[in-house]
Amino acid sequence: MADNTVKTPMLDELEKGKWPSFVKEIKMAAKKSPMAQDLLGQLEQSYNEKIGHWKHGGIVGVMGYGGGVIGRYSDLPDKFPNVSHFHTIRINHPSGWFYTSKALRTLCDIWERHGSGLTNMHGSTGDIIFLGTSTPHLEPIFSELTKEGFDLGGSGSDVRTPSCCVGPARCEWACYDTLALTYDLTMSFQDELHRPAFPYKYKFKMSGCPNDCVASIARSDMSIIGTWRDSIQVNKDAVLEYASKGMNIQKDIVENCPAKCMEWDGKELHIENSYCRRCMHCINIMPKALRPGKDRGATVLIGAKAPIIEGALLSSVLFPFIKIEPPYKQIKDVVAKIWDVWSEEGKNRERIGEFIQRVGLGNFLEAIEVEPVAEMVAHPRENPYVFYEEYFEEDEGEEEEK
Amino acid sequence: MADNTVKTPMLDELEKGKWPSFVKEIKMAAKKSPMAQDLLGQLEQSYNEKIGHWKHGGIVGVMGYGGGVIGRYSDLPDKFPNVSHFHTIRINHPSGWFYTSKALRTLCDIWERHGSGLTNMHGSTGDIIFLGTSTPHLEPIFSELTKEGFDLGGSGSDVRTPSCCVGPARCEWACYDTLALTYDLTMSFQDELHRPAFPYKYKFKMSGCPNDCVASIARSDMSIIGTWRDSIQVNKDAVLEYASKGMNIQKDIVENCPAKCMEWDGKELHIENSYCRRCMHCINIMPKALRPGKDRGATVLIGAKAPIIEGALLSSVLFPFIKIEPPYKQIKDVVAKIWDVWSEEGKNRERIGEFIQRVGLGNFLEAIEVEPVAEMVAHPRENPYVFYEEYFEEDEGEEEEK
Amino acid sequence: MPEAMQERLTDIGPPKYDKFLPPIIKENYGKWAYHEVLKPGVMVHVSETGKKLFTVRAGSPRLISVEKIRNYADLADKYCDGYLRFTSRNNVEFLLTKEENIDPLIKDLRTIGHPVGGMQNSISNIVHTQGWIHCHSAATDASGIVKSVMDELIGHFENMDLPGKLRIALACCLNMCGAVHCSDIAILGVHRRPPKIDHEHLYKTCEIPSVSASCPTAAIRPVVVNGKQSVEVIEERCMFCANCYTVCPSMKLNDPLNDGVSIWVGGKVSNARHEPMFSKLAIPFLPNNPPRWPEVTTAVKDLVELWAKNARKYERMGEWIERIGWPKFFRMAGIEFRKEHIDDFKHAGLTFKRSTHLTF
Amino acid sequence: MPEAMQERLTDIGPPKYDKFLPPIIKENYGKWAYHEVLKPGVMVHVSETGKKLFTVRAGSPRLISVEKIRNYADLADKYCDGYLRFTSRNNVEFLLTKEENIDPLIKDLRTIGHPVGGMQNSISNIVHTQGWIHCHSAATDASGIVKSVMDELIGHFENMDLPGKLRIALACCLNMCGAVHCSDIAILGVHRRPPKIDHEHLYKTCEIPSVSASCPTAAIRPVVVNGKQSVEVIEERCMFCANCYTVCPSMKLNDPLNDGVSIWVGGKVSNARHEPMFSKLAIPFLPNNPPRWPEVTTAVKDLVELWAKNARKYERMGEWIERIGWPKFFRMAGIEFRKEHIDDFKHAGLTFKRSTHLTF
Ligand code: SRM
Ligand code: SRM
Ligand code: SRM
Ligand code: SRM
Ligand code: SF4
Ligand code: SF4
Ligand code: SF4
Ligand code: SF4
Ligand code: SF4
Ligand code: SF4
Ligand code: SF4
Ligand code: SF4
Repeated sequence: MADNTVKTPMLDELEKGKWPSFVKEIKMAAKKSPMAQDLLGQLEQSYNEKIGHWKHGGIVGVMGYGGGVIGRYSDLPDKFPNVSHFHTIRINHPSGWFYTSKALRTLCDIWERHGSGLTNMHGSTGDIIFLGTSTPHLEPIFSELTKEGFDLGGSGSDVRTPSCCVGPARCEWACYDTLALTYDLTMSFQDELHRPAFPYKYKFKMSGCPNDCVASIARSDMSIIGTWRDSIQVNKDAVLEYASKGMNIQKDIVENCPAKCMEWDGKELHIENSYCRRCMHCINIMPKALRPGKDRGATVLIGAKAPIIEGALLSSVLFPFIKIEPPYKQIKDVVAKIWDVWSEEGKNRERIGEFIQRVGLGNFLEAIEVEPVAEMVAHPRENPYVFYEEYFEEDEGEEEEK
Repeated sequence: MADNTVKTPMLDELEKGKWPSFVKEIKMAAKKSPMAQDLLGQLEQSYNEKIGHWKHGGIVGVMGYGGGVIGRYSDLPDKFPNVSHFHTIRINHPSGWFYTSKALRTLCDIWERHGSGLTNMHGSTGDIIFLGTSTPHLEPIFSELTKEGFDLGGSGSDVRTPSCCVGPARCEWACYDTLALTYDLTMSFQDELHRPAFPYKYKFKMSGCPNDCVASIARSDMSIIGTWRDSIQVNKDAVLEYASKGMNIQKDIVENCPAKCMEWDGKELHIENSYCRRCMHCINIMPKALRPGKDRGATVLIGAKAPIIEGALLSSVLFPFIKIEPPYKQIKDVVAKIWDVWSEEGKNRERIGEFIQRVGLGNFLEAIEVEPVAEMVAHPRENPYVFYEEYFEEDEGEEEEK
Repeated sequence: MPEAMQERLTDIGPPKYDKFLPPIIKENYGKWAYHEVLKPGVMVHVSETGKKLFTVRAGSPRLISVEKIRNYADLADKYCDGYLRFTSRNNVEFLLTKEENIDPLIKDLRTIGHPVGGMQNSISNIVHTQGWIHCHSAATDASGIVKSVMDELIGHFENMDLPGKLRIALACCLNMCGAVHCSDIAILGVHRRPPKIDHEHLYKTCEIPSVSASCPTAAIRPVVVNGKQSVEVIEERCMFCANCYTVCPSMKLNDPLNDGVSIWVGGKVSNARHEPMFSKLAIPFLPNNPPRWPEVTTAVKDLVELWAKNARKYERMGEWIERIGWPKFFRMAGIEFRKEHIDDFKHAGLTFKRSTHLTF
Repeated sequence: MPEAMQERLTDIGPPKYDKFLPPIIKENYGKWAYHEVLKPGVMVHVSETGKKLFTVRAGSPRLISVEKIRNYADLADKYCDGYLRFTSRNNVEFLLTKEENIDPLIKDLRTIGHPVGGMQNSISNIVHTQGWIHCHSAATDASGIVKSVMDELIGHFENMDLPGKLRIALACCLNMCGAVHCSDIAILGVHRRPPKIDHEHLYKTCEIPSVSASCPTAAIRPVVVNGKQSVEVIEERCMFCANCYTVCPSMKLNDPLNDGVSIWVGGKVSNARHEPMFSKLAIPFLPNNPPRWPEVTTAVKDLVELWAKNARKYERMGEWIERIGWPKFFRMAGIEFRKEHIDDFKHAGLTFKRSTHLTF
């Protein structure tokens, strides 16, 4: 069935238009790969029938690893035998998604030998995705990859491939070294990454400043977002330069400050830093004039996830500010405690964010031995249903509290 | 026990200080009333022991009424026999809490004859509270009150005494006649007010404008808050006058506008009324210059309550804007439907706000036959758990929807 | 009795309000053009017709004797042709048409111990409830605390020296009859021990299923004690709301040793500028210390002064805290943040800090 | 095999990033002073040392062939000493030290069909997922919609003519792998019919207790069908989340007739100005209409243009809507507000409008 002349009138439509076409990519791959060819055929059928043609994933993988491969089988194997197996491989990308042309070509060569020649650069979690191969190729791919210095990413109930923004490599606002931390955590947690043993997945994402260019607060169980504790660095002349070039400092900057902590008298920009929320807006708009302070570190947040099952969550503050320096002890210590508690008491398929909601943040903090601080909440409780834990005993008199 | 020389050293402390003293009031009453005298004694004991001495209320009342009296018994009847019964009577106040000296004296005379001589002017719901009498006096009080044109207020699972802000009687901002509506609803629902037949209490509160001077949005099952649909009325000269007298229109008014819909160029105040949220701030600050528009009516909101049991609720929008004119058909129609549905399907002790939360606002609206509008929500849903009710059937083809 | 029933008036409702409106109000009803606050506790409403109505507002303890009401009536006769009203915060307002009567009235009010004020940017009366005066549920007294706090704050009642209005309310138990949940400062009576169950009487006085159902945290289960139907409370699930006690007298929570007061801040009701807000927990527990509750009065006073000093013009307590953030509020107020402050009820997750908007 | 295992490398982790950093980055790592966007898709980062790094960003369909990757590699060799990177939104970035290489690179990129842009106040690439290309769960395709929408919006990718950034994301089912829940505009594949249960196979492939437990609304109960253990779904409790299908292949929700797409707006991730926000439901359902999903592309385009026209400078979609209010947004967008828009999940009550802040 899978011949090179299969008609794909629907998909051909998607070769038109100015945005680069994934159909062209598949067709490009299909020149060499029968898998890509059959993918095209099956996809055309999906477009006609308005339904996917993949079966519920099966468990496949490489020896000794519990994740990194997503098994996939066509439900039309007779019609499209070359995609009867069409597994994807998740390959841990280098932090910051930097490559040399050489490294890319190496990856391409391996994948051309063993798979469809189609990739995602990259998957939503951050991995290099090799899109479509069959079970017998898994081990060879793996050994060729490792020989070239690459390893698999996560899948299943494990640590997922940590990822980070470009950070100090190319950004003036990075408040800590996102790439170094990402690499360090990835290496430290190789076992947890490759051998699922948690109640569910656990994702790390590192952003160098509150702009959060890897969307860590929306999609990682632990979000580490750079910030500073001291005052915004101001270059007064540069402020005046922006003003003289036509920027309306009052309207563009001052009136957009969520903390309402700035004043502009036409000459000087005054920032009441003790009220500044580190939102980045003023810095974003005047990069030449303003910079984050010098006492830099990060806010560590916990618990983001997509909606399934208890509703989507954003990460929330765990440590308002910590210094981020190797060997990253504070982070690793708390991670160890969190995993202990969650592995012990978490339900199957319960993300850490849901777990915290179920047991209560206060109880969770006690379990991981972190002191509650006001920064952890948007506001204190509104309901009066307080589980008071201190009280007086009749015979003790009023002096001692429990 | 109840003799006039009982010592109340604790309470005596509270006769000191500049704020008017309730202890003085009780002592004033105690000159004539042994009940007030014993109340003093029992209260002193409470102050010493840090605990109240009232028993859980019993059911007492007047014939044919299910509410209006709160039964109360001392748990120290031997020590304080005159408060062994100490029931309160809730008397429906005149809308707006207006009185003549004559009316007040009439009430005082009745109460002196039959009770402690102590009152609350007024209770939190709005009633005149006669504080402390015994069961045999209930019928006489009732018949004397009704003879003078007064009737009981609500208690138990009934309509509670509706109350309202001073409104058009003395306020320039009243967008509808709060007193008239309050009186009309009170009269229309006499049966529901006096004979508890609901799952739980149902409170109405009427405020003439969004300043909400009866806190209706926080404490009534149905909150009717005046507003306007057209543009704020501006007296340009008066604006200039405020400015010339030193008001900083930019800072005080414009920058406090939550809709950010005002502009001030030093001469004229421009309001983009289609964005105005009717918050009242600018009007509040410049009462001589700005007034609510002319097309006036009210927003009707539903469901406020105190925390017990599912957590406190604020009322939320049911009708964004309706005209409020006798015979108030739209309000009464919807109230009738609401009571039907709630009486049928509400659980015991479930306020309407909790009921709506349980069955879902969308379903509730269907049941009371009100169309959903965007004004009812602060924002649309964030979770994707949509109960789609329309879909295609296999055999129908795609033309017909369910 | 049938005869009695027949002549008995019922369902007549309250007197119609217009019977009690002074002529100036009847004539200018709905025609008021603007108002001005002339001095603390005194304002004038000017009608489109040019007519002026003066209002003098006096503080009241709310719990008043018929004597006092007669005093009010006398003053109304003397200065206001017999017309007066009460406010939604239980103050008394005298309605004058003669400006020259204002000062004599104020003088007479002072003589009988009633301060004039509570208008505009001031602290008005404390909305409150019954406490040990009349309620079986009370975890604290109402009138005593109110008196003590107002004695401290009366300067802010008699002056208009604050950034905006500040509304204080008190409720003596979680039923929150004062609807304190949307107050700038709320004083709330709290229990801290689970119900003490009277197994001897429970089966006679209470319906077991409705008792179990009453508990928001499902802490109550049926059990048999000494052969009698009763209930037990899973203590670590109980958060002392006393809803079980409301439906069942045999589950008393009142406890002299552990009852007390919590302080909540930042609520508001009006739609002015910011939408209405609930109050949030500031101080989880202060002891009942009659007759003057010094810990409570100090705490409230400190909060008022902190806000007064730091808020911008027009900023209500909650608006101010929203601008500076809760962590900063806790630091400035010197209040320790504790586990109790963290919500753990149904919507707790939504109160977690889901951003990096932090101050240091 | 033991031998094979022995030489087998495992747990080596990814290559260390610094192996792939160009010299200019190694030298100026952490020393960048500021950046400037020179023109659409081109920016320069200036180091404290004075060194300049130019970045050219090109749009990518993400699903790319090894051919295309080799094209990129060739261009990197030609203009960037072989260095390039990908972005968190799957664009490709070429890292240049020679300013004169910028325009030739852009020209070559255009030749192979890759537009340059996506920076600053523009629309960048659409974060998306697998769809019918690879996933069993997909309620719609991903790549096809993304291509169709970007064809419409490419003008806003290639120009910086918008009030602020606009981030679009697509996920093909409620699992939301694209983490679309915080996007300015989110396109989300949805089912509208309950699972069709394969009673023949369920007992072999699925654990009944975990299937029952998987349902957020407790719509699933165990039942015996034709003598086989299976489950049934209480249809009116099902909101089509497909979580049961994730744990059990015998509960398929995919349905050509009723699957389609919903549109969500107003989310954001950054902390700039406003705290991060979830996206909210704008359009409950649009049909799957391959190959170009005209209803979806039109809807997205209209939303973009509405925002572009009406938002103030720097206002992200959600900030704009928050200022004008949702009712006004619905009116302006001409979208009918329906029951589906009203939240009815766990925290629904908190989404009700609890104030009178309304526009008319
Ligand atoms: C490949 C990828 C989408 C993509 O095209 O980029 C993907 C694909 C799948 N995801 Fe995902 N997820 C991918 C990133 C995400 C993200 C985004 C992220 O990691 O930043 C999320 C949202 C964030 C989060 O974790 O909450 C995400 C939330 C889910 C969920 C939601 C349940 C949950 O709360 O975890 C599921 C369902 C599940 O786990 O059972 C899921 C499940 C799946 C499965 C395994 C389908 C399933 O039900 O078993 C998909 C396999 C598709 C396939 O056949 O290839 N995927 N998934 C992404 C991984 C690529 C990579 O490794 O780089
Ligand atoms: C007298 C009054 C307090 C006061 O000093 O002003 C009062 C007193 C009581 N309230 Fe209340 N409530 C009073 C206004 C309120 C308000 C405020 C309002 O109506 O504006 C609220 C909050 C708003 C609301 O309705 O949610 C209020 C919420 C409650 C609750 C909370 C449960 C609920 O959600 O309804 C209870 C408990 C109950 O109903 O079981 C309650 C129960 C009670 C009981 C009957 C005690 C009980 O558990 O049976 C109290 C009798 C005290 C006594 O011995 O006199 N009372 N109660 C107020 C009525 C006076 C009047 O008629 O004018
Ligand atoms: C008399 C009274 C209505 C009544 O029918 O009894 C009343 C009367 C007026 N209110 Fe009020 N309000 C009254 C309770 C309230 C309440 C309810 C409450 O406190 O429980 C509120 C909501 C409080 C809250 O938000 O928590 C209330 C929020 C306002 C506001 C909004 C203030 C703000 O910035 O949030 C204004 C406007 C202003 O003052 O600028 C206002 C303005 C007014 C004006 C100026 C209206 C007018 O033009 O006549 C009246 C005199 C104000 C003053 O006292 O400064 N009134 N006002 C109530 C007096 C209570 C008292 O004795 O102190
Ligand atoms: C390259 C990249 C990081 C990476 O490691 O890959 C990146 C790079 C930069 N971001 Fe970003 N952001 C990148 C994804 C993001 C994301 C994540 C996302 O879109 O999924 C966000 C959060 C988006 C959100 O809020 O939904 C993000 C929110 C920002 C913001 C905040 C914008 C705002 O007003 O909300 C800024 C500041 C600005 O642009 O003024 C910013 C600023 C920047 C700067 C100017 C930082 C710098 O000084 O170098 C970089 C160029 C910006 C530009 O494209 O206009 N970056 N940036 C990502 C490019 C993605 C792409 O291909 O388009
Ligand atoms: S998150 Fe901050 S540090 Fe990282 S790339 Fe974005 S702007 Fe730069
Ligand atoms: S970073 Fe944000 S909060 Fe801080 S001063 Fe700048 S604009 Fe204001
Ligand atoms: S609610 Fe409005 S109309 Fe009523 S008294 Fe207050 S300010 Fe006047
Ligand atoms: S009423 Fe409020 S929202 Fe409307 S213009 Fe005045 S300040 Fe702005
Ligand atoms: S708040 Fe509680 S204790 Fe106080 S009156 Fe109301 S029910 Fe009674
Ligand atoms: S006090 Fe409240 S939480 Fe405790 S048992 Fe009673 S009802 Fe339950
Ligand atoms: S969003 Fe759903 S359908 Fe799309 S890749 Fe993820 S799990 Fe598969
Ligand atoms: S689709 Fe979701 S709601 Fe429906 S039965 Fe499955 S798990 Fe339950």
